[in-house]
Amino acid sequence: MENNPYKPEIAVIEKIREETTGPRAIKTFTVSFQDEKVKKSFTYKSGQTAMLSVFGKGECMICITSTPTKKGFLEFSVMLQGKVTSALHALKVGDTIGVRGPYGNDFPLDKWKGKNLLFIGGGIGQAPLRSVYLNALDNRKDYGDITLIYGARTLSDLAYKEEMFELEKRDDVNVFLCLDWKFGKDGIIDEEAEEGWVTINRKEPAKTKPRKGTSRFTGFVPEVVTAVKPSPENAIAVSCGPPIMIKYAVANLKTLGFKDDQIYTTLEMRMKCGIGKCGRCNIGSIYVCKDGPVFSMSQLEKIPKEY
Amino acid sequence: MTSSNSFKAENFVIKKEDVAQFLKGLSDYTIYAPVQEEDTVLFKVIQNPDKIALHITNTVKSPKFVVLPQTETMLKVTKGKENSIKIDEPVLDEKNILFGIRPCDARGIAILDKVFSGDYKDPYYVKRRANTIMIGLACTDPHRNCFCTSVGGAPDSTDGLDMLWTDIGDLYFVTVLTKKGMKLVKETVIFSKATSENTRVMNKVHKTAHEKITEKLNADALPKKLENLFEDKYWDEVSMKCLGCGSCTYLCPTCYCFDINDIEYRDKVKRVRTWDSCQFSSYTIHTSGHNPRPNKENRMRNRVYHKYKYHHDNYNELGCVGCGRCITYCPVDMNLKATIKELAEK
Amino acid sequence: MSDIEGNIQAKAKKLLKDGTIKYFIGYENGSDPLHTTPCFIKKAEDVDKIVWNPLCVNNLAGYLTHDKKRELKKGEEEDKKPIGILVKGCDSKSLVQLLSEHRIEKDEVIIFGVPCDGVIDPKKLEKVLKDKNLSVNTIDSLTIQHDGKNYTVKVNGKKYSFPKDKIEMSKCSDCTQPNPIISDETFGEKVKKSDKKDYKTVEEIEALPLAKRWKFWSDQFAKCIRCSACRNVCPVCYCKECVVDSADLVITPQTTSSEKANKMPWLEKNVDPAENMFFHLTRMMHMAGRCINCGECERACPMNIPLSLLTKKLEKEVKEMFDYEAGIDVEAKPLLSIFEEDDPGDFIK
Amino acid sequence: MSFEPNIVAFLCKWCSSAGADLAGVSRLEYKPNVIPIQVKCSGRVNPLYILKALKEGADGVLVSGCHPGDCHYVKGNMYARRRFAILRKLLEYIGIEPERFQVSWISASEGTKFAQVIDEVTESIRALGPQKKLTKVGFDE
Repeated sequence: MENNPYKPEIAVIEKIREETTGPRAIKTFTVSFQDEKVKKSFTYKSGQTAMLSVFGKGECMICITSTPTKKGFLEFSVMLQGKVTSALHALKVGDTIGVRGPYGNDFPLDKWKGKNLLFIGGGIGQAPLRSVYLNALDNRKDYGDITLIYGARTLSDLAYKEEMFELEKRDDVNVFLCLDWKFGKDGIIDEEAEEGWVTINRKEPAKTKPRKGTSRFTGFVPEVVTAVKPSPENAIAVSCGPPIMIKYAVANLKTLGFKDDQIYTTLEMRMKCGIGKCGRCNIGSIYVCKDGPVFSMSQLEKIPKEY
Repeated sequence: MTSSNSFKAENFVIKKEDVAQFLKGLSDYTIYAPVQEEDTVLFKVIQNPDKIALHITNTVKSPKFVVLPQTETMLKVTKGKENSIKIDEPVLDEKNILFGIRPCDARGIAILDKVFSGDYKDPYYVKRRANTIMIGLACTDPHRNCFCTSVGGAPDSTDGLDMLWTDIGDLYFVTVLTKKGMKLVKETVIFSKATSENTRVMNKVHKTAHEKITEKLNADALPKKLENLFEDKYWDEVSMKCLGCGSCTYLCPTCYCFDINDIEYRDKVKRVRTWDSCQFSSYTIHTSGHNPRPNKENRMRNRVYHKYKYHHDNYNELGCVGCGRCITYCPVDMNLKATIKELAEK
Repeated sequence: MSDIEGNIQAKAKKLLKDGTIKYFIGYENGSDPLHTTPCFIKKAEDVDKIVWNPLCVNNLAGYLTHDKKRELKKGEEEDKKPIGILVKGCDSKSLVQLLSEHRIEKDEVIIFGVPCDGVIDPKKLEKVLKDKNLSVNTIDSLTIQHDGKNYTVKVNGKKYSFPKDKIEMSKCSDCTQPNPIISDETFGEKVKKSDKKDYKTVEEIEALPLAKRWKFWSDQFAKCIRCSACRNVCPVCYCKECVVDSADLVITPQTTSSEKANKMPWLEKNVDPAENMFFHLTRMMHMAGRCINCGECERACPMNIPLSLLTKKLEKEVKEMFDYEAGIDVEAKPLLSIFEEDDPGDFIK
Repeated sequence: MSFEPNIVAFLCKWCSSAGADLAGVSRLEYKPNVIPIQVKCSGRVNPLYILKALKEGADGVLVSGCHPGDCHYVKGNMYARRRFAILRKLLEYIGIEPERFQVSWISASEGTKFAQVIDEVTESIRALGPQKKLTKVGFDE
């Protein structure tokens, strides 16, 4: 059968990086296609997704977290969640999986040229953002200020740690990391533990003064947004993470003057086909698998609140 | 894929007693036709043409399963040594004829044609569809729950068909609509050119059928109306008696939602596509446990919206052909016609 | 309008008016004159819709558990008032079963009981009318009355008489429980139906040789499209998560990934003989000692699979082996959570 | 090639498994067609397990537990007995050979009985031939 969109290509796992551990552990898989032809022809854009197969267990839709500016491999960050993700986590380097895609729309990086970019991520929500900011950083001269705000529950829940710490050292990107809680020895919440992570002014986050360029906080992501005070002037904000985080982060952005069409996020839905046929990922007349996952807030305003 | 525009329709007649001979001459094809077994009429593979039941208004299950089977193997996966994986696709070269399909069901398949083509072509459907010839039988005795004329169809609609046959007494009037259909006529000698008298009778039969469908619903108003009814209390009220079973969607000629699962048996793996229903809660539930459509009112609303708004938004036609199956076979007598009426009046 | 119908309406009106019940579940006229359909009356002024006649086939008891499965909307508060419900004799058995399993409690429901002299099978009615050249399409009005051994059916003003067994639901012919077992108010006079259950249809199958039995059932189940109508219409199939859906259904955010990953896919979605058989056998095992043979599954099946041949078999065996009958006693313990020392065990080596 | 049946045996931990062990240490010979699965109690065996085993291609299923009155959990086997009685009737009714699903009480001291039951079950299922009725379809080649 020619051009069968349901037929996955075989890819080999080249590297597995354990980002976080625990019941909702995250692993980043670096995979590359077995077939050299596919390796060359597989192109994607930042924000797009791919359907991963563990044969015998099923498929699941995972966003591509690597940047299309780096060729020859794909990276997927997978959080332990259900049947297929558990099977993925059980795989070793050298094992094979099926990959089909890429699916969906992308972040309009071309349109954003010349603008200041603000990325607000929480937990596994950083995965789709990573493809975008790595892409933008590889084309650094095309964009204005690039600011990353990334939060996780604790230090050990912070994904892409080493990479984030490297980015903190760079001058051309502002990195603000935050943790919900700091844990001291014996796993007890300890505000004094882990040096350098400044506890945010919970009552009036705006009064917290971040250092220019980089800062580490203890506090919630939306509070950090208020503390950092990004300017809405010529800016685009992208927010991915748990729904509750997005809700308040977006509210705080709006207080700062951001408009709906300046704020982007991604949606997720249960998916099976990935190509807008099987029906289940619809929100109104759009299918998240092929018309999403990237939406601006002004687009979300127009569709039913059924996600 | 549907009737090609370049073909000019041609009219023939065939004697009723010659139909069996016509079908026997089509031995290259697998012929599906309505068959009555006890009280249930279904499309089945025909070995003996005498068994065909063309007198009934319509089958319980729509014949969409010929082009979109309820269960089909998409891929067979063989795991070899050292992580090698071999993926086999099925060969789909069986040639099918759907004989005696009603115009509403043929329109249903014409609607599916658009869904499964488009940006991404579904090769399984497209292949099966290309290998299927549809011989329609004009409807002469519409059921009480039929409302095809309200949703853009007609008892003699030719959408999706290769031939349309009409019962005109001792003869069937045969309108050949496509080259694919013409091939069948050319291959046999039992067809003769229709006379003007034949045509006159055929037109009269069609007219009578039209007249039998007296009720006209304002379904065309729905795509616009529904824009503002998403949060309406109506959905809570109307869905109260819904059981959340899938009989309406499984019998429907235009429902096409499906599920893909891997099935293991010892060391073998098959990736299988099966029908799925938006009326099941497992249809949308996320792995996290969150369900965007947790209740039956959400799911019923989605079914109606999909047919009368979402499908219209995407394909500029209603996603319903008015066959009335969902009313006739609903265990609790949910009445879609009444729903359309009530919504149109809101 | 019969007295019974009027009295039901009046009582429902009173309870709705004084706010005793949140809604009343009864019957109203259906999509055509051959059908009635369940209705949910929330306002006192709507009680005129309620009808009671031999076309009221549905078993409404199952609806009592629907509210408990609903996820509340944002800001919505649960209405804890009882539900008013109309039950026939057989339906009351389902209700008793639900009460005995504590799926609902007695104070959550106000029961309107109606003694029932049999209900009509719309499929059969359509057939006999067709034989009289009356197509459903041309019927504008239809009323049915019990008339001793017959039903008098008045169609478009003209009267016809049909013997009971020709148009009645098959479950009614050997009904031993025409009067509601439990009710807060009973409408109408008590009626007497059968003294003994009739298992002739089951015995006919039992008498077939093994290979023929298999042929019969595999042919029947080959028709199944797994729409779940039989399960969902069943008044005692109330689980929020059904074991046959467990291939990928997860119920709470607390379910761990390993629980989800290791969930046994008991049943695949494939429609094939093995899976269909598995579905129906599983359903039957879960029905043992709980099914009261209301015949709803058979009625709901669009493919006309004779499911009551299974449920009746179950009822027969449960009665013969354990002298147990479901839906009789609110205090009864479930069949499979009790045992007797002398339970049959000859099959055990 | 002669037909060798695949039989799944659910053995209770306290009696029947121990019985199997005794058969083993006593060097008793019995048919190798049984795949034993240890369960805590025969009362733990859901009828679904039996149906699933048949669906996954078992030619027969044996469930074995303690004798009545000997159950480690006092009455687990008594509940099981009721369930299995119904399941057997149902299987028979739809046309499955009753020998496909067998039950036996085997105590920890009955090594000989264990070997004997396994042989009997194996032979009775061998006589029936392969079980295809409830097995997953579409995988034969």
